[in-house]
Amino acid sequence: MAMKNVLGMIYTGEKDSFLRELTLLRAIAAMPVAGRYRVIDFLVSSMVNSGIKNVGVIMQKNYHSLMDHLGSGKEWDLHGKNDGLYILPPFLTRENVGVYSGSLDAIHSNFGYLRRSRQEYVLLCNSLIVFNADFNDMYDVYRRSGADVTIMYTKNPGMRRPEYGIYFDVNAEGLITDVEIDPTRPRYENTCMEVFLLRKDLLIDLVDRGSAHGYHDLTRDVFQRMIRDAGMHMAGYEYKDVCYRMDSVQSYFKFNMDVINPVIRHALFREDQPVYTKVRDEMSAHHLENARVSESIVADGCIIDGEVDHCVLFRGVNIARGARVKNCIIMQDSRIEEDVVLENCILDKQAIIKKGGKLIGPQSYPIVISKNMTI
Amino acid sequence: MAMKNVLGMIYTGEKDSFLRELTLLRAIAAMPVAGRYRVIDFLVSSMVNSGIKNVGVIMQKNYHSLMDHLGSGKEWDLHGKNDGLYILPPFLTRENVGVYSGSLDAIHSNFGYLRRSRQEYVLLCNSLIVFNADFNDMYDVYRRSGADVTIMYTKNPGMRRPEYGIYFDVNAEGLITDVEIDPTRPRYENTCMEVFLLRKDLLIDLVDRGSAHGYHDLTRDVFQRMIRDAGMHMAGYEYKDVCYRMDSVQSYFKFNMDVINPVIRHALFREDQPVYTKVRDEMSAHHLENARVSESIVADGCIIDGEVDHCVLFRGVNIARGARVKNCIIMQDSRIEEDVVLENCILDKQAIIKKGGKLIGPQSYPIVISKNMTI
Amino acid sequence: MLRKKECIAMLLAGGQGSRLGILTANMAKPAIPYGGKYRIIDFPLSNCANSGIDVVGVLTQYQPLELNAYIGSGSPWDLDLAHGGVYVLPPYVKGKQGEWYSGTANAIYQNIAFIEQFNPEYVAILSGDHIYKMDYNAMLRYHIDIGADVTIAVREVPWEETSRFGIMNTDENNAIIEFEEKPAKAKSNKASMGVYMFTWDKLRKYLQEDAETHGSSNDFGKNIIPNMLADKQKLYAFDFEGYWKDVGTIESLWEANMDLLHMPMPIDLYDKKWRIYGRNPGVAPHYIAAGAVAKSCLITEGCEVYGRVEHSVLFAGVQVLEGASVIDSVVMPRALIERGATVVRAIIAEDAVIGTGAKVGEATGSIAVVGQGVRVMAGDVVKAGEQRAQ
Amino acid sequence: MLRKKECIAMLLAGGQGSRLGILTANMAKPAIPYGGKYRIIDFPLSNCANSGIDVVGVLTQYQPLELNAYIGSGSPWDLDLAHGGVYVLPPYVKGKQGEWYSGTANAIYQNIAFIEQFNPEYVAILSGDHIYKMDYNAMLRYHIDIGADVTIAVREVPWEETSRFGIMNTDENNAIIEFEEKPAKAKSNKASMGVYMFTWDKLRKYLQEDAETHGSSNDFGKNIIPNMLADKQKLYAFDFEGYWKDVGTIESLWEANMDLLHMPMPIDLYDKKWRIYGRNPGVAPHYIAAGAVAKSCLITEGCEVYGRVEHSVLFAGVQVLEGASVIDSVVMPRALIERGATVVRAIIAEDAVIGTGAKVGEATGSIAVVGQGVRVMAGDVVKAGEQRAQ
Repeated sequence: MAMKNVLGMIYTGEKDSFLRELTLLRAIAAMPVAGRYRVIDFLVSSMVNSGIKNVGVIMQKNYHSLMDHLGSGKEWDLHGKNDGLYILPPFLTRENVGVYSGSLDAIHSNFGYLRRSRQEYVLLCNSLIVFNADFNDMYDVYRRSGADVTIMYTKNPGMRRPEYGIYFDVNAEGLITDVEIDPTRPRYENTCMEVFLLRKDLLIDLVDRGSAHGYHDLTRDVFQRMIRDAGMHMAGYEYKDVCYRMDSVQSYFKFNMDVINPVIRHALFREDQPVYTKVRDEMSAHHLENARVSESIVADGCIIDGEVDHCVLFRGVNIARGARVKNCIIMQDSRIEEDVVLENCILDKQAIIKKGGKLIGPQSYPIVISKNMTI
Repeated sequence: MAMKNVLGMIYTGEKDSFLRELTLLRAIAAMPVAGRYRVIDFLVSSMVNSGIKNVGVIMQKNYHSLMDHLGSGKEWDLHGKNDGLYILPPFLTRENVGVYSGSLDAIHSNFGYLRRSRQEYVLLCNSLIVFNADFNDMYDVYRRSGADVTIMYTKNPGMRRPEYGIYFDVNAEGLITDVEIDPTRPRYENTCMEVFLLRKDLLIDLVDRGSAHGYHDLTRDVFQRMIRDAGMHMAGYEYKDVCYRMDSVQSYFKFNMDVINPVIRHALFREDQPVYTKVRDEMSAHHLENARVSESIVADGCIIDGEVDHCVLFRGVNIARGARVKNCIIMQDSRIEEDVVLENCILDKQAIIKKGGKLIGPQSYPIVISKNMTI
Repeated sequence: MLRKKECIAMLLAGGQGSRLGILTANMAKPAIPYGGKYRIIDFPLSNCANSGIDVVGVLTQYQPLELNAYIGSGSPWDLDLAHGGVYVLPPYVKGKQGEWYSGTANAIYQNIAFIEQFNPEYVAILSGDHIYKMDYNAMLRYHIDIGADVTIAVREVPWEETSRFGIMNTDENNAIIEFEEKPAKAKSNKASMGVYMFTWDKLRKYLQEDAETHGSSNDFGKNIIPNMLADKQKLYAFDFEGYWKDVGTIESLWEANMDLLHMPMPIDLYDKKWRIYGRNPGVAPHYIAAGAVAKSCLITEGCEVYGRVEHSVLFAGVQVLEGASVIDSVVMPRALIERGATVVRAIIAEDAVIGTGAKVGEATGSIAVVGQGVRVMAGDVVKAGEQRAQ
Repeated sequence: MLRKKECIAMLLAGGQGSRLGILTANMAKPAIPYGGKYRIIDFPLSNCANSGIDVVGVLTQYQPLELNAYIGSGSPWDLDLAHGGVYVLPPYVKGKQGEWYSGTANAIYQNIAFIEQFNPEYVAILSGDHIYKMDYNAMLRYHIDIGADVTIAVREVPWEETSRFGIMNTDENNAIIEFEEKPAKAKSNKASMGVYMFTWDKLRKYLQEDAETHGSSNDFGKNIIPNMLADKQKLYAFDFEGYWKDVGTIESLWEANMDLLHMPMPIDLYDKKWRIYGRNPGVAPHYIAAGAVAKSCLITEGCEVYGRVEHSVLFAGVQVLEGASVIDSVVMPRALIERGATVVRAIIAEDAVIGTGAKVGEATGSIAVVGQGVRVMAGDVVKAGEQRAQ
């Protein structure tokens, strides 16, 4: 019940251009993953499972499907009168046409929500990392360390990106002594996960000052300066479990393919830390007489009569007799007709591949079929 | 259970400039009225009490407080997985910066929601009229009439406006034979309440065609043309009970003053058609030793030790000893200190009138004190 | 202070279901899992939700814990409402003493005060243990239009089975003129489905009279309906066509599950217009490993299949390990089929474990059953028709 | 499949409250209205919500209908959850027969399976009929830090009243060394509040032993606590300061309401940090007519005052017509005080009607009571101390 005093705040305005067509009409946070989830499910569920009762989600653009997915917050038991899930879109007034210029601006615009909430601490996160954490441990470390801010990092090499990302040096006491932003070759193996724990009043103060100096990005403009100029104490907290960054079609594809592996899947979906998502009340999947499914995960509502090898099938997918599908991600309600051959493809929702169609992509650059396309 | 097949759709983008400071940061639909309600509560409650299970609220600008008020829709039992309350803000995509250019554009942008919903009929309303209707009666009339669209109207003279509004001629069969828009002097006593009942597919078709012709306003651009050009049948449905239009400070003030009157209040707040609103869990109002309250309505959480005559006190208002308040609307959490004299004032939320202050406005043009002001 | 409701439903979920053997040892019959994702009670509750009935009283007295936890706030069926919703109604103490429900009519009689809170015009009495999709609103409209005091849903059964049912003899307007409980020689093949739509004023009157009648069984079929017939009240039959199954025995429960493997399904559970809702276990999609076989089967979230599954229904979280096979069987939530075990024509209850190389059931003969949480030891054999308890 | 919970609460709401006379004729004591907007059970439920406890079992067996409807889905207290929430737990039939709750400990014993579903480390046992604001989380932290098996909340009572309470004798570390039920000569003035925090493993063990003990009263105060003391378990007292009121009698219920008219209130119900939640009647703000008098009183939504109200508490929807006066009284929801009637030092229950010119209560003497729905005829007189039933 300790985390009751922590407010969760999720910023969903990340740059999404490397996800191509997949983020044309949705934020990264709303990307469908692992057969029945959205990226944000992991973070919101982690927060709720850790005991956080108040979660604010800052929306930026393309937030229609994200809002629709989160709904009233009921799936996460975040639908109370007090606390609960707060959807925070860029709000339009007579003067303001919306659209934040960065995370700093976004938080600044939501000072009202921050001030009104009863919690003393804030867990501030970006929305493009998939992981399933118990934040109680981080909270304990933060409380014991006496640092002003505690930042989560990972040594997972899969989280590093050339010319992109934030890297730390952490000393023996766990304090961050240097921060590098977007280095060509990261010097430190500690990759920032952009999960920050700090006092609410400190956050408000930092954002207020950052805004006043014309900065836009909290992580990039403010925290780096904090160590360098203001002499504040920032502590690192190492996250040692599985985590993935959804920042390109390739990383998105890799995550979904990896999650088929029982070891990775069991690390992400733990019985004591369930991942909640919007329920669709589908019937079970039906494997028909000619189904030959191998090394795949299959969501409810699928009807399969063809061959499926190393795929992720979302809810309500149909695979007709004679079709062969390999290394594919097939989203909700897509239909693969007779004798189709697909390899290394990502089919967005409600795509239809007509009888006899053949699409074979390279593994390093999967073919993306947009939502509602018929081919 | 018949109205289950009707979708409620509320457009909240009305012109609000005559409400001055009161709508600086809120839509008309979110205006506080009658001590503990918001304008939209009446409409949403009417829909729910009539058996409508799916309500979409199209947001335009300034919708932060409206969203906050409606929340998950729980107060109206509209928080289900299926149907429920849908908040529809102007959504931002890579291309679209939001802000609708009119009701037609707004509905057009929400075709996805309309199509996805299971209902066959739509009850489409504007949000600035306060009334408490059982729509079953209108639905029966619509079904029996065989008209393409049924439109609610009133003969209430208080709803007429010079140079503004839509007026009908209705024949003996209930069909609308002529429509006048914004006449200098309305020729017909039938004033349109902008409540439309029609088939969903017809609405989609009309909006689609209207959009394609570059129109912006459904009522003004499309329905008038329907009779004139397309030969469609529009039927009128007369609403005979109390109704108010919130389109200026004067009409807002009059409504609140009228609702003190038990006859008007009982007509609006009927035991069989309750008006739901967001619950604040306040303690009862406390009338202290020196309280002298007369001809007023008082919400919970007020603490009164002064004189109050013909006022509407919202939740959590404090009236100190020696203060005298007459013909005023005092919104949530405002504080009137000792020996203050107020007459014909509208105090927005959290206003403070310091000890000894005196504000006397004319009844025809009440003084408006903005939110959070200290005077 | 409660809003008036046109029609509310009272769901009789008190059935002990003793013909279901060890499956109902710790669980009321309506809580029995069915169809891969559901429990039996999901059907009447979803029918209510889809019909627009938003007040449902669930009458329980036998082992209600699992059912109570399952129903919870009612959110899976959108029945978690401030003005209505689902209420579990066990017997309670009035004045100085308590009284258990003595029959179906008595259960409703004891809850008259509950019903009156909503001031309904009509009350639907439903049974909590049948599998069917039905629009109670259509039945209500029929009841109102025809001016009935009670309308009873009926379906045609094969003439040779009429002796197992309550048979309604009707005139040409579908008015019920006679009711025979399990007649040796039936005059009609219209069998009652245990779904009644009553005009509440009438029902209340007959419940009160029945309660004062010494020696009454306090039962709808035995007392209330015959009394109303005798008094020449207006009783009508409402014809129902479509899938309906009483899952009252081990065999019929197994059969009802197997029915879903036919294509097309005799009861369409993919129908988006009439979804059957249930509490979602919230687990990841199911996994079929390399080398596994899964055909002609229903498999749901959380399952992991490394072995062979054919013509079977697996519930959430079932694991079938390497070399194990599951044929013509129903495997309930979280059961574990260990390496090399075989399960044939069997029902494996929740959390059961079938040990390495064990054999449950046989290709012919009666259905074998392994009870909730039971562990069948490695190499052990459970014969056809056997019910293995702890 | 339920998420593990650190601490859950079990709320004993079975009290018949017979000392409350006709007020509890049709209603369990925890459902009694209090303080203008609340019912007694709102206090422990709100305390749970504010303390972060999100699983609450409510044990009832006496007249639970009103309580059941009032609790509903639990939404007023944010307890309408998919993973937890509020559960009403009446007695039920296990195997072949049912068993009513024989005592406070037996009520918990019969619901061990309910508790185990949540796999809690700690269980708070609360009483459903006291008015107080308490942070159970602070009590839990104390319980954990001090390493107790059970922690009992105590408050200091005036020495002359110690003989009315269960008194805890403690050592310098607040360890309980002796427990005396209503001692003639108390050694301490620390009285138990009926609020216990147990380590669940310990409680389960003692509940099971108690259930096997022939002749036990199955009561926490009489059996469980003395047995734990005798076994030298670790029992600690948790000091509570602040308002606490047992509203077990007509006089104390009246007094507890009158307490709220003091400024400052002895229990701060305007406190935004520890709100007391309740089901909202959803009616318009109250109305004070021209010529009416309302002073030193609490008035809530839906009331209409045309007459005089002084030093009284009016609940939702009460009407006081012209010429009527209500002085030093408690008037429960929707009661109607007709023209010229006078109500003095009285409790008027829900939906009662005091006819034109009738007189209820007197300026001195015991509190007069008019029961739920009772109509006092025009001109009739209800004396001090009288309880007017139907």
